[in-house]
Amino acid sequence: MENLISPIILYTFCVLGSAGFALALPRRGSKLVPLGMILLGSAFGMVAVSFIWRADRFADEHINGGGGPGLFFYVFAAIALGASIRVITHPRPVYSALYFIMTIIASCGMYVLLGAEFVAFALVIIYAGAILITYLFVIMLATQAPTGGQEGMLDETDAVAREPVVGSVLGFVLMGLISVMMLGGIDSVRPGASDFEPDAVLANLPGKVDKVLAREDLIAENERVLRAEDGGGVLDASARTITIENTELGTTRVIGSDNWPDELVAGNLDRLGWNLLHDHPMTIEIAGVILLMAMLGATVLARKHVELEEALKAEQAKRLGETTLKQQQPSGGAA
Amino acid sequence: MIAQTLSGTFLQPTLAMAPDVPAGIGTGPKWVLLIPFLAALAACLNGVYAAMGNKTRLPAWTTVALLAVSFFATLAMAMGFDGNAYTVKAFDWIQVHGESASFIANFSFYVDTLTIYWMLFVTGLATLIALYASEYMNHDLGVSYCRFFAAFGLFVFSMACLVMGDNLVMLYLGWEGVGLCSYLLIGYFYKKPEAVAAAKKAFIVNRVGDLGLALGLYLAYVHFGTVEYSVLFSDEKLLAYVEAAKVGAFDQIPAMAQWIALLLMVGAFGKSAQFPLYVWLPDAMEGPTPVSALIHAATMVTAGVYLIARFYPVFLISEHALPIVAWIGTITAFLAATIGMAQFDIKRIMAYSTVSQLGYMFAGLGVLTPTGGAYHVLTHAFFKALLFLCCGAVMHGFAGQLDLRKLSGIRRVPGWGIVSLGMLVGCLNLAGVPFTAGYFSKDTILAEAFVTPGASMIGWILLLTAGMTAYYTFRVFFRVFVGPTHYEAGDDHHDHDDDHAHGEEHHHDAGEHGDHHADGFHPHAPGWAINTVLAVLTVASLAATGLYFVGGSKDLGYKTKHYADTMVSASTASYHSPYSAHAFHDDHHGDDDHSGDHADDAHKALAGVGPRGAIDEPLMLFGKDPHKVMYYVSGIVGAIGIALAWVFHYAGRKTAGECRMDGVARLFGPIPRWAENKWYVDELYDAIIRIPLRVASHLMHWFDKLVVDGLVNLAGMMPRVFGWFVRPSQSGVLQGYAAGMVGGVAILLVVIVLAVRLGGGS
Amino acid sequence: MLTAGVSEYGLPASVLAPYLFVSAAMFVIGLIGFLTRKNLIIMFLCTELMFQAAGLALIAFGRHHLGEDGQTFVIFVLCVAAAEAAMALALVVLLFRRRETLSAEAWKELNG
Amino acid sequence: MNPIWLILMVLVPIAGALLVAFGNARNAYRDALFASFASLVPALMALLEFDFTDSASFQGLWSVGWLEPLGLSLSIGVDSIALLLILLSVLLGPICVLASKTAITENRRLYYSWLLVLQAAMVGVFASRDLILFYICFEFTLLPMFVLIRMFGSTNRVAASTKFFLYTFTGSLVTLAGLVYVVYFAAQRNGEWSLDIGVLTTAAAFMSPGEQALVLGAMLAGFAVKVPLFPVHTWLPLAHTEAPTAGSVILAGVLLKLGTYGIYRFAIPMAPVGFVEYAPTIAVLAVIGIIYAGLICWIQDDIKKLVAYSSVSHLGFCVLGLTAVNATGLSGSVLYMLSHGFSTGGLFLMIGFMYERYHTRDMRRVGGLASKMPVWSFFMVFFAMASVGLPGLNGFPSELLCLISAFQADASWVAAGEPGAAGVTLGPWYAIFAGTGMVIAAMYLLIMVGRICFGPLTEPEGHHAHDVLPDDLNLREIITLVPLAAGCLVFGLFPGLLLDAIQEPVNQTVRLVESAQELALPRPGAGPETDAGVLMILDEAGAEGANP
Repeated sequence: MENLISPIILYTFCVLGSAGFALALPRRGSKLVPLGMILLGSAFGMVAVSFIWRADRFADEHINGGGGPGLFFYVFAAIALGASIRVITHPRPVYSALYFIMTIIASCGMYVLLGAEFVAFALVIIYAGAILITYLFVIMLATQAPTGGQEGMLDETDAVAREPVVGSVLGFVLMGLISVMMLGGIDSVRPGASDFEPDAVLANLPGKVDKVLAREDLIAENERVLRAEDGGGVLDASARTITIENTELGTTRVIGSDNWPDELVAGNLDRLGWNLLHDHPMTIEIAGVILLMAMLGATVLARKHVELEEALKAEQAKRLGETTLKQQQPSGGAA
Repeated sequence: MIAQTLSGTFLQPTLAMAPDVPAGIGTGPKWVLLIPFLAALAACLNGVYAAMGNKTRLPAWTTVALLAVSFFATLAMAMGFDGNAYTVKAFDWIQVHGESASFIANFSFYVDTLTIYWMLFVTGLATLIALYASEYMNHDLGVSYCRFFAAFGLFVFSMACLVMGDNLVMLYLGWEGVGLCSYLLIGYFYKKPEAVAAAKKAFIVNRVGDLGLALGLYLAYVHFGTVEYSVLFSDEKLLAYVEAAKVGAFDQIPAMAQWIALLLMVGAFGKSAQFPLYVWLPDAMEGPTPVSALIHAATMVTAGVYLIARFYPVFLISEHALPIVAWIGTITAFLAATIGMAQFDIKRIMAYSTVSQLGYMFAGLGVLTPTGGAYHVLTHAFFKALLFLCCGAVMHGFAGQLDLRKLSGIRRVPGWGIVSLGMLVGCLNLAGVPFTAGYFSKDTILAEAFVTPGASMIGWILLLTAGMTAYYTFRVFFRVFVGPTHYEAGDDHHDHDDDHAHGEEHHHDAGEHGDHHADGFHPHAPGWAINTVLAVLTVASLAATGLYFVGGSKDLGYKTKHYADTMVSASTASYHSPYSAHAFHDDHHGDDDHSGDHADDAHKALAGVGPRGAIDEPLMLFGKDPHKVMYYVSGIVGAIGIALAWVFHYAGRKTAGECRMDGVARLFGPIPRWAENKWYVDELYDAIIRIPLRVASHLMHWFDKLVVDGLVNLAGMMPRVFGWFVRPSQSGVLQGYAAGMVGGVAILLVVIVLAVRLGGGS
Repeated sequence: MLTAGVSEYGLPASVLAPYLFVSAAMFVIGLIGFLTRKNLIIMFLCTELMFQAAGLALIAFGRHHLGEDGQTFVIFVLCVAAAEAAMALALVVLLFRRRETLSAEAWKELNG
Repeated sequence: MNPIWLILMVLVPIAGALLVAFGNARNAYRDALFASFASLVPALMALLEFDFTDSASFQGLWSVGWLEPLGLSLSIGVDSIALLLILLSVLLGPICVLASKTAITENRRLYYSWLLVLQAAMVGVFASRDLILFYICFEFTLLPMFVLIRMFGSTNRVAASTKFFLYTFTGSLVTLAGLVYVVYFAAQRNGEWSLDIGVLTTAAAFMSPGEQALVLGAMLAGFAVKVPLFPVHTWLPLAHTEAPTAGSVILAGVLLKLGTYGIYRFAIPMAPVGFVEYAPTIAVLAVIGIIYAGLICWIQDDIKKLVAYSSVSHLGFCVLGLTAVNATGLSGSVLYMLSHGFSTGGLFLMIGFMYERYHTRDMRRVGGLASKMPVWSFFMVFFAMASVGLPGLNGFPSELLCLISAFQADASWVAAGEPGAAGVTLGPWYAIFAGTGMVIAAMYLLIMVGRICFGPLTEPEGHHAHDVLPDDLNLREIITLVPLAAGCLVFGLFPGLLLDAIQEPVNQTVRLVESAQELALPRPGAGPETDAGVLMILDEAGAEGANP
């Protein structure tokens, strides 16, 4: 761990961070929010600097390569963390939701950096596009109309954080522990195997191979790529050979690595799709059930006729009475 | 499976079951099973009648008919008996076949002479008394009538199982069965609290005895490995013990074997109403009189005698059992006689005389004459049944009146001749007037008591008791059946409350009514059924005398004197007192020199502990053969008793309620009242057993509620108390819970980090 | 250095660590928000934030191991998040209609 | 025999329960009656197909794998003892439904469906050859019973049901710990996980005496509460008093037997040495229970509480027989398990019928019923006599055997090392003190009968005739009672029907205990061949239980 980040910096980060959040969280009439932001920024900046500084040294010591994660990472990380800080420190829920969209988009950037394009875009569509919009709707639905005379004044619920110091300290204690746990063992982790062959999954996708070969004219009408269930070497990704069968004659031929088309690569989507449907079919089933249940649950909850509580009824009746009175007064005056 | 077992029970031929029957004891004809099962059939049929709502006398006729067949079957069994005991198996009952030990108790019957002897009078009397009851219970036609005869049949069945059972468990079955029937029949008038209480008392006191019997059973099984008579009585171990006992070598007999008899004895005391378990029998007179006659006089109460007679070898091997039996019998006989002298309820007097006579039988068994005991059982069964039935007839005719102060001179009331005659014969027998059956059977016991070394004290007490018996017996006769005619009706036919015999105000009542008959009450004389039965029994009681002179036999290798002697001697109860044989036959004087050198003095304290093979002193009473002497002595004592009764209760008596005895009784101060109140034994039991137990029960109940359950509730409170402490943490604020969770995770992570650090360091 | 596309090796430790750190930080920010904000909607947003953090860690580790399992799990997490959002928001609307407030403290008496 | 019958005996009541639960409330009684009678059919088939010549081995074995690496499977099978207990449970089904027709007027669907579920669970307990299945069913019996008491009990039902549930459940958890230790031990010994009861039994005998004592203690914690043994019996009177009639019948008839069955099936074979060592202690508790509960019965005014305490007293005999660990005792004890339900169940039915008419169980307020309800009184006396242990009725043979066994199991007449040496646990004193229980039983039951049946008629003030039921029992009620009464009589006169059937398994258990004793305490001169023989016997005992 010491190779990546000094524990002292880590602990300092925790202290600064907790102090920053304690100050930055909303409370009535607080003037210290900017100071909290500054503290938080310095804390995260300190860690970032430490990472950048240590990254090259770390690379020298380890045969498995090294170096830092690159500039884009820092950009996206800064946006994501900054936005998420604002999610929780902004007193107005609508802004929180918007900042959350920002966090999502920045995270998606990191996903792309990590080669998970599909998930990244799915996240943008589902999260930023669908879920967060729902949130916004609900926020609008469920925000009490500010009562007269107090417009612009935030509701107590949003304006005041609940025990910010305890929460921040507790959070950063956990942060410290998680970091120690995660980074403590980082020296001993070994990245994925060197014999990793990303195109190996193509052997399971003969249809795609057929299509690509056909587009490149490497395959005739009556030919097809040999299926795995037919036995024999079908597609050898490491030797870059493809076995093709003539369906009419029953003969086979092999396309060598010279003729391997450039377009024939297994993308993220291919690999993810194979993994999802082949290795984790149960996951999909469960996810389906969960979503179905959620839909049913939401429907049931939404159908429920809400009985207002007595006190609230009285209050609403009073308010309603006032309004009608106001409306009636002019007409009464007219009469 | 059921089909298999059933076929194994009923359908398989007898021979196939041979492995269950030990060698040496054959199996008998299956029709012997009719004897008990016909009675059971009678019970079942009566149950069916009750369910059908029969309101005729059909139950009575059914019962009488079936019991008569049963009696004739018994007769046939007696006729066909060739001298060898046999068993008859009905079906497998309780069998456990362990790897090392088996427990076998079949529903099978054992027939030897003792069985036959007992069954003859049980079935015979049962038939007669059922006939009697058919008239006696007339007022209750309907379900109750059926109920009575169902219980009656069940009783005979149980009694047959008791007497004929081939094993101790069968005996126990019969033992409890007769107890149950006794319970049901005593409580026949179930609306009367006294009857219910008496029934309950009878069953519970009997159960105390049954516990002894049960434990004896277990011990017998554990020690001898069997409970079947056919195996037990031919067990080599037992035979060896008997031989050892005969020479007084009790130290060679394991204590456990000696305990069997002591435990069985407790059972016998309970069932035969011996001191200190006799208290239930007088109360049992709450039941209908036929029941009192059959169950509580003639048959069931002799079960204890049967038990001891049947297990005589087992009793012989116990150093203390027979002496205790003798003494308890003597004490009971005397005590019951004193109480009997002071009672006014004639049925109760008969009850106490039963207890007293049972005491005689036990004393007889104890002084080594099972023959005497058994013979007295037989004679007593006849004359006591007769006496009870006469009392019952009186009670039936006089609307439940039983107080001898309110009845007088019944003899002269039209239609009461047979009753009076029967009563006279019964009283003569009970009083032991010379040349009656009771006289001979009682003499046998008395004589044995005198000849048995160390038991002469018993003899004297019994002799005194004989005089007292004569007195109180004829007290009843002279007050009720002769003298000036006077009677008052009882208050209710059903409700013959014995309290009326006691209270002072009733004395007053009697005086008020004077000499005239109350309210134009007309007693109704007994009908043909009652009279027939009484006549038959009267004849039988007289005829029983004859049994003293017939039936002797020499088949057994020695001479038996009379029928009862033969029957007993040929059975497991076979034991001939060396003293008695000696005196009677007068031909072995040489043995007098036989010094009892292997008998230490302590053993001579009483016959039972004496060396039974040795004769230590001349068996003479006043220099004569004790049996012959006793003829005179007991005759004289009886005569004195009768004479006293004559003087105090007959001579010069003008009214029913007053006699000379009243004046005499006053001389004794409170003693007669104490005797009338049974020496307060019931109250004593209440004070030393029932009340402490009840207090203990209440204490335990509270202990259970407060301590045992209290501890449980305390344990149940613990979570609540704990909850009270931690409840504040459940504030309902969502973030509070989340904070708790985070804190928990943090602590967990700290632990893991530390563990990794420490683990990595090592 | 950009690490787009698939290389022969998995993500080295020195690259993995910053991602994990960002993931942890994002998680903790969500956590702090959950603990300190009273508005139910914000609290649910914070849980979404924590989901995101977990997703990031999963994908980073997946890249580290050169497998697709991480991404699969993220899709699963996405489903759960969507389900949770649907249910939670429905509940929030219901609760709001009853008490006219979004404060979590308004439901204290549900402490059982 | 075909395992389908066992499975059907579980499934038919469950199907019935579903039918009742989702059917029309008005038909609930009819449907439940139909289902309970329908489950008699597989019971009868099982009885007919069971091979009683080989009663010690488990028949109708059927197993379906489930998480096999952990040794988990669902396996069933019965020996004759389990089969007979199952038959008892199934037989009580229609009786309970019949008895509830007029007693339960509200929430019928709930009542009858839980009643049927309870029946299925009881069958499951006895039929399981797999520890997990056993334990699940064992605990699952609590739930229906809890509902029956909680929803359909009398005034104090909430406290009673809570206590019943928590008390027995807490005990059972400790039992689970003991059972799990046995599983762990067996896994260590055999090198693979197994939850098969036969396999566990074989392995458990090799535990050291110390371990066995601990396992025994853990098992007893649950089973003794179930029995219930003094001093953990206080839930029973409460539960019995508050439960509806059918609940009391099942509780007395089967649920209490789960405790003794557990001791017989698990505690004795799995901790034989420990059991023999601690048998005297357990027996002392049993004897105390016999006398103590009997005396408490004596002063009860609540007739149902009286019978409930009498159950505590009676089950003491059953445990006494078990602690003697010889053929006589175990036979007697198993016989007691089978026969006790008939007499005590009958008594509870009688009380229920009376309660329906008078709405009181207080003997100070109601009594002398013989003049108004002769048929009822007849049955009352009959069942009371059966309960007293009158020879010729069902209570007697078992009580006799239990007491004899206690007498028999004394060191003074079974020298160590001889056959039968396993059971040198008790002695005459146990039998003598337990025997006083017979006297006490006569005392309290006759007093009860005397008060409730005999004497002048007493009825509660303001009592008026029931609008549906006649004064005396109606035909339905008599039909309900007849099977129980017949059982009392038949098993009193022909206990051989049961004794023959259970002889082999009992002997095998005795053999197992003896072998384990030899294994733990090798006699001088016993060479390796003895040990080999012992192992053979143990393996044989286990193998017969093991699944093919």
